[in-house]
Amino acid sequence: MFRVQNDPIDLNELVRYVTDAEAGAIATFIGTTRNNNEGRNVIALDYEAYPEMAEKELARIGAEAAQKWQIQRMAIVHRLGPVQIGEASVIIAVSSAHREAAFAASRFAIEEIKKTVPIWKKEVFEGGEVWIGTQTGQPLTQR
Amino acid sequence: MFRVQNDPIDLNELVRYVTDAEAGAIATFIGTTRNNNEGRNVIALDYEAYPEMAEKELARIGAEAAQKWQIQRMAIVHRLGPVQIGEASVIIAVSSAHREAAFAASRFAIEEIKKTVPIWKKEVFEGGEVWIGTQTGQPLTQR
Amino acid sequence: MKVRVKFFAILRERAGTGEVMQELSEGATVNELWQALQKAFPKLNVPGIRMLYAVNQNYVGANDTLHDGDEVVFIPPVSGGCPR
Amino acid sequence: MKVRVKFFAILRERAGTGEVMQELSEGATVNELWQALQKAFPKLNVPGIRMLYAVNQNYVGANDTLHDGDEVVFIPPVSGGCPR
Repeated sequence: MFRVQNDPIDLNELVRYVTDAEAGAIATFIGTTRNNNEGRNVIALDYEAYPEMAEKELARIGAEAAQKWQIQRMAIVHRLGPVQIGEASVIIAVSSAHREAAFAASRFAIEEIKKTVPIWKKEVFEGGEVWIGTQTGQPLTQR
Repeated sequence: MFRVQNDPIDLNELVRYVTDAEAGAIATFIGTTRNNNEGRNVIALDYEAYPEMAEKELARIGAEAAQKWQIQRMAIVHRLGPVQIGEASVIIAVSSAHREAAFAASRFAIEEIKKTVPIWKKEVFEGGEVWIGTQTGQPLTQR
Repeated sequence: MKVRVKFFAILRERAGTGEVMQELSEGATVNELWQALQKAFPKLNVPGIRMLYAVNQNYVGANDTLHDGDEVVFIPPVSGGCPR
Repeated sequence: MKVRVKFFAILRERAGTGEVMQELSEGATVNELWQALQKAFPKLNVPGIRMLYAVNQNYVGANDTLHDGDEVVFIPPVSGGCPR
């Protein structure tokens, strides 16, 4: 299950998906909108994707994780559009027979997502907004 | 939230508990009953605790994690009694501003649980049952 | 030949559109397409930006040649996942 | 003096009871209690078992002295959490 969507992500759906009789461990990672970033009061994060390629890259991460570690099942769902404080922008769930693999694969997945998956986030903060990662000194887009 | 209980563990309850406006990351770990162990076909795991001390030790693990890493909130709930294949015996949830701390603390917690928390598990398998950790050559208790 | 260019995030905002068809001479590279687009959309030039390139949803190099009907996306630094 | 001993898991099964009150002489240690219990419950002796000791829900050493009213638990290898 490798998907981007506008609806809130359902943690239970992912955990059910990776639940497996052969698994002794499930690791999940939930990325959430934090109310502050680099000294700014954050109001929300707004995610945009190149959706077809984003899902393809998420699946590629899953395939690579399955090659590196003995995992049973994996799911990654990323949310698009505005994500309010405390809400989930991404959830990763991995099951494995032994816990080592689930931990390693979920860690690997979030690091990879931040490197190669064509998803961008605009931070909406008190006083402006900025596309994260493209700052060059000053925020590029002021309200 | 550091608790042992006979009822099934509600993942959502733990995640809600650790959700925090200051957190950008939540890591969870779910230990589940696997259908096999060391070549045996497992039917269920049956957990027993010294409950007052188990909860005290779980809280101690939480306090130690909070000293080691910058975490926001932590919850550990361990189930007692029979836990069927695919069901959760323990769930750990940790939130933190930055993901590093949540990953490290959840990993630390499961390793510590296996070392110091007075909870024992009897494996019920096809052909017998055995208290895990006390095997000395042969399973000690045959049905 | 013609390629389809999609813009996302900061590039979409700066181009003022999410998609454009661009006429190119045979054998043009990704980099040549980018030069052409910068003439058509001067605001696309974000100083100091590190960019990746995708053709038909696969990452490619700046000097790869394009073909008629390709879907090309210029990918500014990605930032999905969670806060730092 | 008297101490309360609780048995769990394999020791509960082997003792055939979850709890027992044990009379001890003043200044007796955890280890001396264990010797006394093994006389009362011969099946408690699990060959090769590594044991920890808790008094009033804190881990203690085998040579710590006990006091009247203490709650003592002999802790066989713990195995909570998840499968290996």
